[in-house]
Amino acid sequence: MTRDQGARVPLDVDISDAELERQLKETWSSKPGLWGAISTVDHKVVAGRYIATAFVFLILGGLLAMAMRLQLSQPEARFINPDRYNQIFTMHGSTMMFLFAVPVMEAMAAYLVPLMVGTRNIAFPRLNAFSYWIFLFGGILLWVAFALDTAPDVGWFAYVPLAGPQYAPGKRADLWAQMITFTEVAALAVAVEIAVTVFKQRAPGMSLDRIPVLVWAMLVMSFLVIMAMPAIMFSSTTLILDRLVGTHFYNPAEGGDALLWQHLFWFFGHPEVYIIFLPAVGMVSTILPAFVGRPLFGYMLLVMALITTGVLSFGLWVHHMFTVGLPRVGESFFTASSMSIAVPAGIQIFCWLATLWAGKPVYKTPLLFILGFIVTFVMGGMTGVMVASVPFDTQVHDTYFVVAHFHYVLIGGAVFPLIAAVYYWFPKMTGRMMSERLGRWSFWLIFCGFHLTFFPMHILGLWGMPRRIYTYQPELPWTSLNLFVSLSALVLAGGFLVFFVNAIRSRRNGLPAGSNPWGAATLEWATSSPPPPYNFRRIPVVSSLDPLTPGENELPVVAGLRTDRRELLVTSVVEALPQARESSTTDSVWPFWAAVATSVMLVWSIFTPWAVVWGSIPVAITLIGWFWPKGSPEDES
Amino acid sequence: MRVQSAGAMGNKMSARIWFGGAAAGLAALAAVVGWMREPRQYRASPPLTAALDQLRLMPNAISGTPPEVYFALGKPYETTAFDLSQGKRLYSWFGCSACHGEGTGGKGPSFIDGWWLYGPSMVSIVASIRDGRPHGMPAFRNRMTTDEIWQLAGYIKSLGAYTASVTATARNDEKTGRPAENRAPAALLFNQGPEPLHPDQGPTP
Amino acid sequence: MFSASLLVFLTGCSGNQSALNTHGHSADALRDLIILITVVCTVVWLMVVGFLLWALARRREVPRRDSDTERKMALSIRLAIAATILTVAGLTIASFYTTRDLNSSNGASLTVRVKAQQWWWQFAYQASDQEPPFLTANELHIPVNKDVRLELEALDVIHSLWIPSLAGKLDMIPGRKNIITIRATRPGIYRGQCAEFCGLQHSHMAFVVVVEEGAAYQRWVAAQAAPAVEPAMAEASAGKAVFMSKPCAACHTIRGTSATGTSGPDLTHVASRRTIGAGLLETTRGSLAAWIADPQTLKPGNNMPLVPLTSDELRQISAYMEELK
Amino acid sequence: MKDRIVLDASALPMHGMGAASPTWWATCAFMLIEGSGFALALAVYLYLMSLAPSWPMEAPPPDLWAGTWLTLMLIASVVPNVLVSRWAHRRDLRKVQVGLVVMTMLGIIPLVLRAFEFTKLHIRWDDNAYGSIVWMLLGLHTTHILTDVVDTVVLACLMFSRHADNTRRYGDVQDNCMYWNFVVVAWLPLYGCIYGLARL
Repeated sequence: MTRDQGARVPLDVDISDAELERQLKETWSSKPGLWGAISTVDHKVVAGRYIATAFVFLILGGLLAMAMRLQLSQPEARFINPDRYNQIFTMHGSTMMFLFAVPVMEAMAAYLVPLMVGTRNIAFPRLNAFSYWIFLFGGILLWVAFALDTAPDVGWFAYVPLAGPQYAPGKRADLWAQMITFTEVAALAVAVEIAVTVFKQRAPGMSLDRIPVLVWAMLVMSFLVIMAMPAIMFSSTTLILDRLVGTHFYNPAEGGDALLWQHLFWFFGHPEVYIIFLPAVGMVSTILPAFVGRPLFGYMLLVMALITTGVLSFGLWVHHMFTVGLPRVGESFFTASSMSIAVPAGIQIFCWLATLWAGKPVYKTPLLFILGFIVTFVMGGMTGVMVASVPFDTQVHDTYFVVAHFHYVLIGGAVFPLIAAVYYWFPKMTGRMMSERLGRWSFWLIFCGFHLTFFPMHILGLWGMPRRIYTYQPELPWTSLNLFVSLSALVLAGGFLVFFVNAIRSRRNGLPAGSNPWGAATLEWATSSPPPPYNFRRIPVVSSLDPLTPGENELPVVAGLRTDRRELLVTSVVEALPQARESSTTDSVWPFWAAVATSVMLVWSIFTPWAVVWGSIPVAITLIGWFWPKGSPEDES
Repeated sequence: MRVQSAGAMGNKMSARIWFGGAAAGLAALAAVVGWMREPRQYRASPPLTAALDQLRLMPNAISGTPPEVYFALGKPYETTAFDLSQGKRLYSWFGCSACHGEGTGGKGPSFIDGWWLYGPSMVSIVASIRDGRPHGMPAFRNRMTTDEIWQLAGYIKSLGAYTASVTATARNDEKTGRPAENRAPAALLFNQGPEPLHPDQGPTP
Repeated sequence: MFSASLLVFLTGCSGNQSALNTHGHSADALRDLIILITVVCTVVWLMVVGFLLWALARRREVPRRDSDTERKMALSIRLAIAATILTVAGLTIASFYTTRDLNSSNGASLTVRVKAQQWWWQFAYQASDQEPPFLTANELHIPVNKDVRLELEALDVIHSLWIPSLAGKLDMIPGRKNIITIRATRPGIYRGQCAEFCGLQHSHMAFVVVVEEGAAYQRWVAAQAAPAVEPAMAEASAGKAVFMSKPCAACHTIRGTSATGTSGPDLTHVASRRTIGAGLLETTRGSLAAWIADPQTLKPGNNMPLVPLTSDELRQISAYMEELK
Repeated sequence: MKDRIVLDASALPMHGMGAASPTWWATCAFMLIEGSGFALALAVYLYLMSLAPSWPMEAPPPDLWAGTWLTLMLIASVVPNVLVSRWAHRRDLRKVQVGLVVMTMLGIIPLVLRAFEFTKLHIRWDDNAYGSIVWMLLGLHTTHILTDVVDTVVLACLMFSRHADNTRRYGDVQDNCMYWNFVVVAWLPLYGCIYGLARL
């Protein structure tokens, strides 16, 4: 490291592109080997791991679903005992919500947002690496507990008193609550990074009205995380305190209240649905234009709808509690507010339909999944309107009708777009195309399998089948439909299998993609596939909503950044005018150690409260190690 | 070119290290899983019950060796929160509190003062419940199954613990008249008690 | 229309625990609302999908992005949004009116306290002019066409009372008391089930509601309020002795005997009930014996401990139970 | 794709202060997160209070002196805190060093007072729900004081090291000052709840 700052610093002007790329590569690449892999802070590497890990959890959660379908395929079946079944459905819900859906959406954000706003790394890359490790350790914690037969068995919602100290002996519920803490920390960290990246690291000229819809969606999602996750953090902490040190937050015998838990949980839990769904809205809005050959219709309308949905989502939590016996006035208010969210959702659908109507669709796999999404999600929305009505809900609440409803919304509304997004951005992430033939197979298998599996559940619910039962009796009229559902689930699983086979095969053997295989207009397609460690040779300058115009092979860029340190551009919040040449941190193993220390503290604290005291010392040491400047050019200014 | 190949080598190496690490991690995990599994049983199998019934008591019916199968199982009735909680429920269902209160004693002796008439070993407690003791403790041999007796014994032992344990039974929501089970009540309420007949049976906090 | 006829079909084969096959004042109103909203939503969904198919099937050479198209689309979207708002408002009003309708009760003639616990139901009938109070388990009898007020309490964790054919569900929350009024419009036997996850045996926490004409109901009340019959057969008498000497009596009450335990169901007239184990098995001597012999295999994790009995004792106890009509 | 250079950034500063710095925004985001946490804890306090037949439950209201002294200390600490922030803005290293040492002291004293405060609540966390939420509120806020004190100590050490004289460090000092202001402001409604509402 040269200390003579006054001497000539290498800038990215007046050198050839090849030489510039070489210098940037030297500055931005991670070291090879295990330590290099652990210490890397490249948002693409970290987010790639995040996505892969989340999909592993999807597979695990899916296997649990298959196990449940096996048990329910016939009445009074004895494949799985009730204790294991309760663990399985709790694990399925917790894994899908906390270890798959939220992380995968945040990881997509961590991968795509920096590329789409034209910057070189996410804001706070070390926090990003830390977030991944925490997420990974939290997921391992939960699954090791499952292997040990101490997995939580109180449902992913962990209602007290069932999850409280008296009725949930052992460490099962504590493990659930602590797993929540892990995923919370991870999610909050990414949310902060995304928000700051969007606010401060957009390419010059990318004013608020030129931000891609996906980035808007991720920004709103980040705010939902920031505002909603403290609620679950508070509730999981107080639950552990109730169980471990004898507080009485949820103990009605000592002035606590069982419903308090439900209020806190759903104050988080409802925005949670939109934390998962809004990124999907962004994905659809970004992918659709590439396959209909025209820009999205109603950009402003969509952005307003996104923000409205985000705001409204905080006013709906009580619709998960319509049957607890609340005052009628409150119920009517929440009926109205729950119904009203159909309006922004409708606006989104209308904008997409209009875009499709005016465009000329090219039926590639991503578009198929988006069409499947529209058909499925609108149905989920319709059943959403149904359960938003208090009287209607008193009949279907906690039945298979609701199971059907939220799988329509979550799989139809978020997983379909996510798979479309994987097909769409796979070439960018790996440099190779996914197979179109297998893509069509996977679409039709997933689409048909999904509807055959979940549509009958509506009927089962109306026929009186409650949720979360490990078996039912032969005299009830549910047997044949359940068997049908279980068989259809095999088709659905087959579809996912084809998808994963396709992804794994195409990673090595797919056709080379080139930098912009779809002819898309957003910035991530301006760089090579996969993008180099520094993302862009020079940071692009944006002058419209669609920075890449077809046929144009020149990109307006900004020059004058140093190449000997990781430097990127900080711009103003509204107009995105350049403000400073900020450095981006170097690789570091400290985030890994900090995550290890934090994990030790959190796991230890399941067993004794003193862990918080003693365990926080290594956490503090690793954090100091993380932040203490090492004298690299990135640490100075 | 050379830089690249070194990088590729490094990648290969790191892949190998990753793979090795992952395999070692999985193996360690499997070992832990085998060792620490905490299954719940609602009804012990008959051979197991029969084996658990084979107590080897000292001639004076105080203390002794638990059957080998108990160790082979990993002492579940003392280390599994679920069994302890079952014991707690059995405690109330079988009316133990009529004589022993909330463990605080009454007509029968207290369990939480650190004093054990027949010593604090599991075998003694099991024998007391199963076969009864002089001066009013009835035999529960014909009212409870063997595994229920062990569960109950485990709970009673935890009531009189000197050291707080990570594995504790479920806490009551209602207030109780004694310290919670996971707080080492015997250490908190240690009572010297009468001079012991056999000093080795007495409490040693 | 299609969805309406489908609903009729669905109603037909849905059994006695169904929100579509209803014979209660509330459930009827709810079924009408369910049909209304489902029809409206189906129409909306068909319109969206129809439009989607039209948009896809339209022949066109190039994507349109001229200002005329954009203006037309903006106008249609405005119309669509307005239609959405109107629909949503209409459905909100419809559900508001249904709620109001549900609350119109003209004074309950009968109050029953329902206590839910892991994993069975206790129904406590209050004393009337003629009869003393009595308890029953997992079987609720009510007179037809009378408002019945159910006071809901949970003794351990949260449960939810749900008799789909008669009314929507209402949770039972420890530390709180909820009240629901039901009115059955046709005699019959309806099944209800716990609808809030309450632990291991949530699946086996059912009960039946027997709706009877006034006279039949009164006869039932009189029979239930009477103390238990003395066993007639010698085997049953022996069973009674076993019952009293074993821990059974510590948890169960049989009125008129020395058994006064309260943690298990009242067994005074156990044989008169249609099921045992909260809807688990039909009440027969065989099922009673099987249940007593090994409750933890039939309903793993339930709160009835296994009591060691010889085969003679088991026979005697089940004979006794069978006589407790 | 070829690059067409349209902007030159070489004249821009190498670190932005205040709202031009990503760290400032991240600090704001974390304050939003923790602010939501405090708001929720207060909401829970009010919720439990609304359910309780009498408040505080089975206990006299907490004694005023420790909490009030602590509140006064915290409010007083805002003055030097703002000064430190200003000195950091002017890049006055000597004054910033002194200021950080003072702020460390002003962080430790409230911690000592807080220890007394816990003993003057007249209730334990495991007595009833009132005890639980009061301990929760105080505990939550204590963690914030504690973490900020640790942060201040580390920064103070840093400002005495060779890395000190650097815009980035001054920015960190400013963000730390902003965070301390947040810790103080967040305390005021908590104080009002714990001491005021318990006396109504």
